[in-house]
Amino acid sequence: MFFGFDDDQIAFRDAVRDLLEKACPPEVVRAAWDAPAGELDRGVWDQLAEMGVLSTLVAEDAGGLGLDERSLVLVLEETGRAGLPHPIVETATVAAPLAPEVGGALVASDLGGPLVPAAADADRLLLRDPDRPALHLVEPDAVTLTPVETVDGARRAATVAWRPTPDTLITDDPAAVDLAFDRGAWGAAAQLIGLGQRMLDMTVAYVTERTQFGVPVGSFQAVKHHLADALKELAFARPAVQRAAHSLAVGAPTRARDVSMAKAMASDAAWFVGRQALQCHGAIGYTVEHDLHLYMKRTWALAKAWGDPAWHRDRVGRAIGI
Amino acid sequence: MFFGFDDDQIAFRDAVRDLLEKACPPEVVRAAWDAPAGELDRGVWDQLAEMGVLSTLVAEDAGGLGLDERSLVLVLEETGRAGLPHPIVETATVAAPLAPEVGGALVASDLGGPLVPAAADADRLLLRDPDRPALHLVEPDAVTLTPVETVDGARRAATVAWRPTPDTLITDDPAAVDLAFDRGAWGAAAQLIGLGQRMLDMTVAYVTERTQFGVPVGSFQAVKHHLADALKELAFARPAVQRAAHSLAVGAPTRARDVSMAKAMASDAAWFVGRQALQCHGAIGYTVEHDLHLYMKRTWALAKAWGDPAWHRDRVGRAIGI
Amino acid sequence: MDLTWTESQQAFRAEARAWLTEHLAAWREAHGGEHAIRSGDTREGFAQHLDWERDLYEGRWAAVSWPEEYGGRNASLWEWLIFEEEYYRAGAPPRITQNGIFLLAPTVFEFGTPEQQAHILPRMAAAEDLWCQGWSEPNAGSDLAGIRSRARRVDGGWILDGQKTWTTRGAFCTHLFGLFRTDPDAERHRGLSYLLVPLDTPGVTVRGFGRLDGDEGFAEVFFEEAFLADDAVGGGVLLGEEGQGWKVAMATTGSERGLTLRSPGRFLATVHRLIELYQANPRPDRREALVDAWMRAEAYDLFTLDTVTRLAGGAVMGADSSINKIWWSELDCDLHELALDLLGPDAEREGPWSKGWQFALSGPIYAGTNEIQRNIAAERVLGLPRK
Amino acid sequence: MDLTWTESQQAFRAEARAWLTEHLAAWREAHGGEHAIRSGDTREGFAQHLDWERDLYEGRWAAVSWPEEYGGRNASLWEWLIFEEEYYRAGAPPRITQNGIFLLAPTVFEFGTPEQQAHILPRMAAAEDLWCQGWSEPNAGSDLAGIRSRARRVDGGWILDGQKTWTTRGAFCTHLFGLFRTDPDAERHRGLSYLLVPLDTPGVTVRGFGRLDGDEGFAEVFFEEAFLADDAVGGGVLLGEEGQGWKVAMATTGSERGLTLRSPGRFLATVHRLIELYQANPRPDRREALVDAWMRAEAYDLFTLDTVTRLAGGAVMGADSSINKIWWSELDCDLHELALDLLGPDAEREGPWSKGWQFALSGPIYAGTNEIQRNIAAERVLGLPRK
Repeated sequence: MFFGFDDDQIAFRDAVRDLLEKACPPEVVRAAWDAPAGELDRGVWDQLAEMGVLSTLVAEDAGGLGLDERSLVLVLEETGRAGLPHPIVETATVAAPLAPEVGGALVASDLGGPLVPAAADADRLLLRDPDRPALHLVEPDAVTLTPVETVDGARRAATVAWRPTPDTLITDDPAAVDLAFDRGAWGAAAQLIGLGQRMLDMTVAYVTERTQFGVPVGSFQAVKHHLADALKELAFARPAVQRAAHSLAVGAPTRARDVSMAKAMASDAAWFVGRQALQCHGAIGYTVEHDLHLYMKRTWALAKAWGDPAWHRDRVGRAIGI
Repeated sequence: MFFGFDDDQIAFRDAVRDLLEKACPPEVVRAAWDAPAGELDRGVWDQLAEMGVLSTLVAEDAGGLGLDERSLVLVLEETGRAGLPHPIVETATVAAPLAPEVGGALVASDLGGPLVPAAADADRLLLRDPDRPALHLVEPDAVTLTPVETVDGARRAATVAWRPTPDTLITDDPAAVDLAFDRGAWGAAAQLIGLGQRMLDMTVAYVTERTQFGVPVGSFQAVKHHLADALKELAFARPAVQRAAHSLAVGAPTRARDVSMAKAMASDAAWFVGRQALQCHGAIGYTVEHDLHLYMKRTWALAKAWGDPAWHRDRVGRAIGI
Repeated sequence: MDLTWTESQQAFRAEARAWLTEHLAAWREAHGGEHAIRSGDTREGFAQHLDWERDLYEGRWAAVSWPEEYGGRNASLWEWLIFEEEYYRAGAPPRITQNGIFLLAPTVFEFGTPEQQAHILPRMAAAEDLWCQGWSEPNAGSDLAGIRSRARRVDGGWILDGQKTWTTRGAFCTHLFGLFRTDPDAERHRGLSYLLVPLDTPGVTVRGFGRLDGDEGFAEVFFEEAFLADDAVGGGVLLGEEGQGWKVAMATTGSERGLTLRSPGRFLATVHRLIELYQANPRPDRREALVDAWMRAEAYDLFTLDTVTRLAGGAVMGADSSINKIWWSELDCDLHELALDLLGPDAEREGPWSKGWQFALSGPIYAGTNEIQRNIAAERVLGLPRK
Repeated sequence: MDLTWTESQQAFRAEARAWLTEHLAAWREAHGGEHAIRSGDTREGFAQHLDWERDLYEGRWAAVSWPEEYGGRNASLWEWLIFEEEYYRAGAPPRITQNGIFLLAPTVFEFGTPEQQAHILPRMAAAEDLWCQGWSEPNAGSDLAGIRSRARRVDGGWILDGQKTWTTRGAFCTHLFGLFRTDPDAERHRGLSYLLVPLDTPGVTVRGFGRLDGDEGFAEVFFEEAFLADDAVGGGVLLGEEGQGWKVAMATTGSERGLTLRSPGRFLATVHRLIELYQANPRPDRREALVDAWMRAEAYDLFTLDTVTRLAGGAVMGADSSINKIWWSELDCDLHELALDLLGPDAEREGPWSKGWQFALSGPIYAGTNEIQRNIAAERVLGLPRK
């Protein structure tokens, strides 16, 4: 029994954190709101590819790092913390282990829901067969996109119209489709933990600095208790996400249950942290000029994508016999 | 449109409040926990009978006050506030308008649930026919009682075994049975508001007086916010109970919905106030030597009797089309 | 207790309903249909909504509770409630004139001179003058007494310096009412004055910026040696006495016409839309939450009837308004959060519910955060010790 | 990360499970069956539970993590977790020796002399000496530093005066460990000493009183010129140094053997009973709440695995224990509240769930109220300003 991480895993996380702090500050997230379709800047993405992050789950002989979800979970949390606008969950968590041939390509997918993030920016699209449990890897010129306005402009979402053909098929094994979905839901959960952490950190910094009534806002007991609760929700959701990484890595029979628990708890925790963060920021946080909204709106989007908390709770319920 | 009370109604409430403050202090509630079956002290009960409270809803020509639920709601709230151990809801709210002949007798009933309060102390029992929607008024010697240990010893609950006979029947009109139940549920709701108010008042007094860390406990923002929320829940449940009084009095088509809303909100509000009251009292409130438990346990019992909040919410849901 | 409406109240309701139905349809048609109408918190939408406000004024519905001479109907509080209920039931849009009518007007009624009332109120009702509130500053949010913007008395007027922010719809309005420090030696809530400022005054700059939902609903207002002439507003730019601005501003915050008496119609309308959303796609796991939402909106309505009964009987609104504000603002958030639950994966799409959710989130923050409201409830209603 | 148990851990689990199954059955039978066993917080039940505790000791299960010389098995934290899980899974009763083993023993391990350890620990494990905690006083609840009970140094011992209260199972225990003011001039948390007091010391009076559920689980302890001889407890009655009582008492409150590392097994067992209750009478309107309850109990287990991993790696438990305590205590309340929901009208009956509910309500109050825990989390984990 060892519920922790080894030195390599920590070093990997630290390296990605350093990279993202430099290459994915709030300005990069903000720029993703405004860039025209197909013109998402790939600066940070290319660096992540170079570091091997995108092929963490790809076998070494296929050019990947040959690691499993336990090595990726902290890294995904960091991408959430940075608000990374690129579809790393779709690419590195879902597509890479399924179709290593995608290499460092940017992959969009409708596996998490009908609103496909970064669809117009993708090199490939991993799409769910409309008629049966199967997945296809499709070229951008084979689909028609309709942009959709969503709460998080940096998600750059669109709906995708296309027709499956035999040569785009990459799997029609229902178990593989389920596994791909679970990997995605878990990846979103890991990002949600990071998003929650980012919002909590921002809020702690803000209430420590901001004074009203002659004292720091953070010295008021009500503010303290809001943030203690935010800390608590996040601290108890995080191990659920890490356990799901283990279940995915070892192919545990409880995988679906554990992923659903992770996604439900991470969604609710990050959503709750967002509420507390906004309330503790007050009017200052209630503007698009402040950075808080970048992370809060991503939270809102990811909480509902890849199965919303109610969907995942239902799946947990079936697994525990109720 | 006038959502308030007239001078007579206020004066009636004040008179009952005065009476209960003198005749039903905590010691009387406490004594009801310990008195042997059949020996519930009737001091305060007889005074309420004398004042006419028990026959508020009985027509004047039948010896009652000839008033309606709008005149009774504030009075019932006072009986909750006092923690009155006698079955006034069963007697004055349910039995009296249905069977004025009971006069000032103490009536127990199973209409609110299988655990019949004060069953061994009753002069008559108003019982639900086990086979059809009908009510019977039964003499104590025609029933067999089995005492049941419940959270609130002052409820003096028992289960009742008996056989209906034609001469005990007082109504087999399903509408009358429904109305009797609604009157009881509403009466319990009114008492719950009073219980909540009592616990809130006790807690405000305690935290104002008790000091820790050199200041009154009530000066801490966390305590303030607990009690502000308690105040709010109670303040918004109370009008729901008063509206239900109106709906009963005028025979509104929304009667069932309004009673259910009242019972659900009053149950939840009083339960919530109890939680805050206990937490703000701390260990001092966590003993049977302190009076708080008398009112808190009555709250727990009444919240579940006469339909628990989930039952009433379900009935509201059907009424609003979901 | 009598929960029925009189015949004349019923007639008033019928008149309001008929007028709203007809004129809303006409307004929408004139602007290219319901889907072409933008939010009133955008430049384009504000112009569209001005037409609606002016039509309301023509129909004498802009401020029903005001005296007829100022454009109202001298309506009772009961009629005001009825009108509001019909207004939201009809799906009519949020009022861009709201901050003038609900926040400034009660103060003008109480503290304005007859000349100020005669000049300001009809122009406000007619949506000729569009008022925004200038209270908050970068360092004076919850702690309003931290105001630093200054007004210096000079011959024939005032020189204004400083900055206001989070001014709702400030970029589209014509006038600002605000608190300025007129006694530089006084601290906290002393030495403030309540001034009325045309936004085209030289030295005043307005910069709009995006609210949470991205609409340009906020503005910063900069004052740089701006000369505010005493007669820049008819009847004079000083409301109440010099140095009494705090008292003037606070006197009506809890008043019967104040923002705290927020129309239950708004939440009842929202909950009915929510029931329709549920009926279209029932979700048993959210049924009880929806019943709860309905009950809380209904309870808010009943609480308001109780309040209006007391006000109609001569009572004044007190610290009770604190729990009222907590209730409606948290209800509004929860109603919209439930809608997002019901929408599931579609919750991510921008649309009326998502916009409404983002708007609702401001409720627990503005007009005194809910933390401050809970302090007020505990200290002033329950009597708990301040410190 | 490796979430599997080693073979020796699995063997340990199997041994514990077999022993518990057999001995629990025997104990219950010896006392007239499960329904004849009273709560350990009643006089009658306490005697029944003493038999159980002594049987646990015979089997060397009383304090598995202690060294063998004191009656333990030198078990790792992992094995302790396994044992606790099995203990609750078997439905074994709450430990009446708990306050000694979880609260006093860690302090004896850290601050006791070898003589004190040799005397106190084996007798504690064997349930020969039964320890209760004497911290709270009528005016020192949350604010423990307000302690007024005094101990005056005299030749060969101490004279004790004052009163302790809310002493769990005080009426049935043999010894008390407590904080006493030994320097009358010092204030707050200075000048306190940690003393060990046999309750049969002349001048000490114990009065039991009813907890919320009516059981005599609390006591007041009065000290009236009571002479506590230095050797009244083997190895001496002073634990740690004179005047250092606060430091001694606080040093282990967050320690790995401290109460804050509350066994997840207890909540997992409760949630499984809850699932059985639901399955017997499914209530779709409570299904999601039950899933949530299961997830929260499971998350508590995972959080504990994470903590134990860190402790096993040499870390010490810090202010994190604050959110841990909030989590389990609120979870425990919610689990029982949900059970009462599922029971509906039967919730009013006294029974295991109703008793459990009343017990759970103490969780957010004792061992530092949850309000104080939230302050600690905010100030010491997040670093928010104290004042």
